[in-house]
Amino acid sequence: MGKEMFNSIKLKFISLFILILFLLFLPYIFSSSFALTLFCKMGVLIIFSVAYNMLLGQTGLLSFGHAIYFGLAGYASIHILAAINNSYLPSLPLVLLPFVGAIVGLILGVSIGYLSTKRLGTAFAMISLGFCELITALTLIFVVFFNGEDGIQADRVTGNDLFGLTYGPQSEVYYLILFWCIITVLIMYLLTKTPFGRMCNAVRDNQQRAEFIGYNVRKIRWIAFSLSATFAGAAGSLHAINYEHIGFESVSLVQSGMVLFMAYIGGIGNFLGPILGAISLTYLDTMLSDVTEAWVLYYGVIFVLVIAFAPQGISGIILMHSPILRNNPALLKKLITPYSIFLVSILLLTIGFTSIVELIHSIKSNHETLKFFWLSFNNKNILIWLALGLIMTSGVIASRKSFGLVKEKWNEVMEEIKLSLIK
Amino acid sequence: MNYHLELKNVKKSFGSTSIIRGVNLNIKKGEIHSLIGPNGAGKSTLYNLISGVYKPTTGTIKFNNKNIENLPSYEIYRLGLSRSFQITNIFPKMSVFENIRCGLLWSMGYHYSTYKILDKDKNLNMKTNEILEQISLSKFSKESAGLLSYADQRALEIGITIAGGAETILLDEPTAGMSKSETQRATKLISNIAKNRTILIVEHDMGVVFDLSDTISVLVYGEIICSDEPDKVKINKAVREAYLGD
Amino acid sequence: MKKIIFTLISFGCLIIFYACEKKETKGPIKIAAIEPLSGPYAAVGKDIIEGIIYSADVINQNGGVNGRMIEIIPMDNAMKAEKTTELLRKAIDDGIRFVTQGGGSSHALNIIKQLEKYNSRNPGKEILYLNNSAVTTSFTNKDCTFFHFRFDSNVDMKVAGLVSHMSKDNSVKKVYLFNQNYVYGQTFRETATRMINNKAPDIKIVGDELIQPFGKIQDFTPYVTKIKLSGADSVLTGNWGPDAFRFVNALKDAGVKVKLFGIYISQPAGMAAMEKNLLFNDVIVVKEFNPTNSKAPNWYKEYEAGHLDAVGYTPDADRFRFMLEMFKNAIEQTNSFEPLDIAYALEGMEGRSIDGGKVIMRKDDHQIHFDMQALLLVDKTDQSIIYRNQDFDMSYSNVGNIPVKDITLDTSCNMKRPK
Amino acid sequence: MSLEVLVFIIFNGLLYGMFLFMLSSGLTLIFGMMGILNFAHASFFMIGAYLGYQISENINFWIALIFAPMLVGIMGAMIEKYGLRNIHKYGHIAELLFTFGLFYIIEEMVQLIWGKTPVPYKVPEILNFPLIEISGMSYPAYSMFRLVISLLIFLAIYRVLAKTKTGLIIKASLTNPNMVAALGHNVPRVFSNVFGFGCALAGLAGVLAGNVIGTEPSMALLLGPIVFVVVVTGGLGSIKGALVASIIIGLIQTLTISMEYDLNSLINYLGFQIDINSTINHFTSLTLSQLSPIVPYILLIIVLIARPRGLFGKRDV
Repeated sequence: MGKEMFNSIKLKFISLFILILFLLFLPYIFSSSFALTLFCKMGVLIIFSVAYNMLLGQTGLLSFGHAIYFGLAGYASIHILAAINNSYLPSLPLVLLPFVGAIVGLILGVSIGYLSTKRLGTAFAMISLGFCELITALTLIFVVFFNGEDGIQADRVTGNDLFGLTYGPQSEVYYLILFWCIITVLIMYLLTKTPFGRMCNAVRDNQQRAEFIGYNVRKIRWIAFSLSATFAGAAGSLHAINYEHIGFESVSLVQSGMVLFMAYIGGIGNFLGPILGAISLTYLDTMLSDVTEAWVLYYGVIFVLVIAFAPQGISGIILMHSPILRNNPALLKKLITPYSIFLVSILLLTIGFTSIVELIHSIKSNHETLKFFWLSFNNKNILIWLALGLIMTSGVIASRKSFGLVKEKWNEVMEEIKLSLIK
Repeated sequence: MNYHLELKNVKKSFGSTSIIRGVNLNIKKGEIHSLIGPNGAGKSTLYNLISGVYKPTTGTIKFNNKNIENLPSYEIYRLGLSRSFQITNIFPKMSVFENIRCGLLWSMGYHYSTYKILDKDKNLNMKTNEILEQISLSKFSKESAGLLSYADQRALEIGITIAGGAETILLDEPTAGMSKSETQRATKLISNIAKNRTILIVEHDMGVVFDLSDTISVLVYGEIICSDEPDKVKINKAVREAYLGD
Repeated sequence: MKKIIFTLISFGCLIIFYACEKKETKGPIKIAAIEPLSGPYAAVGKDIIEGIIYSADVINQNGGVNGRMIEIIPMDNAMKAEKTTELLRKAIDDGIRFVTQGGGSSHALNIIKQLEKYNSRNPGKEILYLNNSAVTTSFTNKDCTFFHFRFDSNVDMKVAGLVSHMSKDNSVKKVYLFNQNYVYGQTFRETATRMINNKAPDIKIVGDELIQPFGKIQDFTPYVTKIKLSGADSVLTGNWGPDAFRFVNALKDAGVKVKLFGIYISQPAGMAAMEKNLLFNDVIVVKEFNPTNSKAPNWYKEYEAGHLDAVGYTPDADRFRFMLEMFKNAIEQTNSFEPLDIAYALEGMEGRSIDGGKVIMRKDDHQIHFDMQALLLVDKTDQSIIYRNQDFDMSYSNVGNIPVKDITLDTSCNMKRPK
Repeated sequence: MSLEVLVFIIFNGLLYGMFLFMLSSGLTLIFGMMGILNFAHASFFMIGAYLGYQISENINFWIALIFAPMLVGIMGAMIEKYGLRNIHKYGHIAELLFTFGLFYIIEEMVQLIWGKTPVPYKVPEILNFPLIEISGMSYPAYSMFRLVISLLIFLAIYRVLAKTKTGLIIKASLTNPNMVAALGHNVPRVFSNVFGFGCALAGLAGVLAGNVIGTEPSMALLLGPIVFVVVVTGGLGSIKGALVASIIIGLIQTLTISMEYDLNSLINYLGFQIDINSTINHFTSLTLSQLSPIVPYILLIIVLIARPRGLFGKRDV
């Protein structure tokens, strides 16, 4: 037992080490500034979504207003940067700026949390929605602080920073964000191991019981809310540094919805879930909008499908397989065939659906032909519509059937594992 | 004489319906005290009043000579009064081990700490295992609590209730819905934990009640009609009337 | 276990990234057009992009620029400032040297500031920004940079044009200012207040309203009531989008007669929501040209017919045409494709206008200047306004020519020129 | 404040309030009974407006008034049956995210079919004339028509809830949702019907309002949050609450719009002077009228903190 545990810890450390090493060399593999911007964005959103999940996944509070702490901390940071630019303030090492953001987040979290954690469940969610709309409206009204729709610009190159970094090149910002990302995620991970972290879970699971083991559940919620806002604030600060700009959309409901999606799609039941969610959604968001104009539609469809068929999120699906791996990895082979059939039918469905959407789009934009992947279609040709319709219908049927197949095989495998466990 | 737990003329009404109509109840230190009565007599409401879920409309509740009727539940718990529930009330998504450990946290002085790592505290983990041993759930310690069988969940709930070392325990129908053998196991567990503790228990299974109790109180329509030793309760006229209708 | 899986997935993502990296290509002159193509502002972005692409096509059909074609690369920023930054960086990565943008001032400012840093850090690899519609005045004043050229008149110039026209209109005595409560609307309001006080002291400002912007207000009746009660005979407004068309409709529904002076009231994208309600009140807008000018030169008529054929509407803005024409001329003059040379050539360059005058790119601040037209919406006369194949049976009638001197304003621009 | 202004405030406030009521009455039922925070509610409103446009373009407005809401209702019921019902077991957050995703899909679908710009949806000619005139301001017959329809909707729902079996089940599920299921009612079907009916109400609001506020793809996005304010303030499932809350919000907002008071005037009244060029003037010179957009959200927060069951709700949100 002891040795096994030691091995698993060692394995964890080794993989973590490899991961960090890999992340450190990432800018050398992908040196284009766009790729780096994307990595930076992912880093920021990883912090944000893990912080958000402290609330949603760990404590069971659904917030629609988490962008407030993210965005307002961003505003505070950019104001400080701008003040340094204009020499109103003495130069501050940029690496410390997220502290400022965190403090802003903490102050806001403590004060707004005081009011909103009086309630829980839907009422809590609605209060956060109210605050979010309120602050968004105020960003446009209080021009002197928020500068309305234009937002605020600043220059992150403030002069001499620690270690001779200037933060002019994007790669230096990448390391700054990486540093903060590792630190904050680690802290948040360790937080789940503390009495407070455990009690968060307890409050999520059963707040009455939590109260009868001596805890003031509101206080737990309040602390969780404040801490979550603190980390969101740090993320907001990094966001401001990354873009050297902050605008009202970063406090809006859209941003709050985005982080909710990230956490949920990644899987709120697992600490790693939000990280996966942030990475995959950021990637999807950036790439899809490059490929097609109808990307919002695909985005929406993907969400709805994930929620309908994989509500435990990406990490949930992966973790579902851990009992198999632990007990009898050979059983995984049984799943390969149904999985590949399912994937092929999903692919079929995707091709059918996307090409039809793109065809409709091409009609709307007064173009006659449509380049789709490497083919080009004429949207006046009825045969093409028919063919695509057929592809899509067959995709729908095939995926329904193969989903059933997957389920069936899955249950078989699980039965076997249960049997082996009893033995 | 000073009682351990003392209810004086406690009344509770919801809107115009009064559920508890003036209860006087005295519980001595170290006894097992059963509270019985027909359905709708107000037993659960009385529990909720004692444990701070509801505030009484009038009357006082004293615990170790301290008025507790206006304290929130968690304060009452911290004074050393812990309870279980009629409907299983555990942390279903957490492991059995975590369930018990959470119950221990406050009494071990952890409170709202955000910097102490729990896994490192050997003493805490040892104590948790002890309690698991006591409620004989050690073998499930890594399982998710929601996946346990009903009887095991009830045992777990008692485990959580006693984990914090409370000297007074309120148990709400600990054997409800259990098979014979399960009931036996639960009874054993209860008498096991009753050492050095004061226990107030609500129960429908008369076998269990008369087996365990030192004192029995009968609650009918929001009033205690009798509070005495088991043998005397058996022959009490008012009780017979209330239960058998004669 | 979790960590290994995590690492695997990140690797998978990275492989996809790598596959998506693009190589620089030679061939056409690429201009990145960063506009909103999805979300609530998609209509605005689409109009701009289609207009620019058509103008580029016309140039390409006539042989291109020094033998090279112009390729417009649309990029969708979904009206998110951070996305604009990302796309700009992407465009730079792809080796694109020219950027055009116009929808949304915050995005324009982002581009200006980003390029200011990039261009100073990367001499020889400069990027030129052709601003097609972002109108915040500061871009050609305190925020001006050498690599930014604005082909639209700024807010101050537009307001100056409107005030100049109002001062000649004897029926305007009491004016009500009605604007959106964000930077653009507030600038509009401040400039209007100042200019009315200075240039048209006879006109009294009887009301001043800032409303919540971007279509959040569904019911404009309370505002119309306020205007009615104030006794105003005209309204000066910078509103656009739903904030403009709901206002026009509410005025019509309430039967309140005022003269409406504005910039974007008659944007074709919102016309379908108003149609003939636009004619209930006199609606006067200022533009760089008259889109329904029946006396336009033949080359423009051809251009217009081609536009209608290609995208299904008559051009509402002439600036995309003269922007690319001037860009083409600058390349031909210098015989260079380097943004630096082109920028120098663009300074002071003249372009052709369809109403007879000229458009001039002022050297001091890179702000375009032209004679402005005050246009009144009327029933169809000759050419009508067509948008997305829908004929509105309405035309603009020129009610006043605002000479360029009336809208020429001082600039605080102190430009640093490279070399 | 003159009497004239007061009359206008009441009139405009009522008109706007009834518009809000029409928009949110459907969600009151859905949210109240099923607990679904339907973010796509305003999207159904938008579909209603577009269908109203399409049908009145091809046939006429009156047919649209009847059939467009029905179509929207059927659509809603289908979505409930094939989508939401399967997700119900994963909890409210999943349901809510589903409707969030739905919101995106509907917005894009609408853009695909009808384009990104507003469609020319017109008020029917027969009602397009000024009906009432109060000191220079006229109110067109169409807005009176909308007022009457929304009142009728209120009365109809009120009666349905009070008199019919469905109403009884709905009301019962408001206070005790699990019990109704235990009593053996086909709760899923009732849910589908309620959801469909709620969507149909949103669709009807869309048909009636689309030609006034303009029918365009972003209308749903802009109306989303305000609907929640009405539903929560009024109380879960209380149609009366929704009506009262709508009118209150309408009145307060109209009232604040007509108030040109700012902090500066108060400070001046107290005998102080604020420098108009100072930073603080940016805050003190804000008029109440400019702050009117935040009024509903302040109301929302106050209600939820002070009285989470809303004005007429029977249980907490």
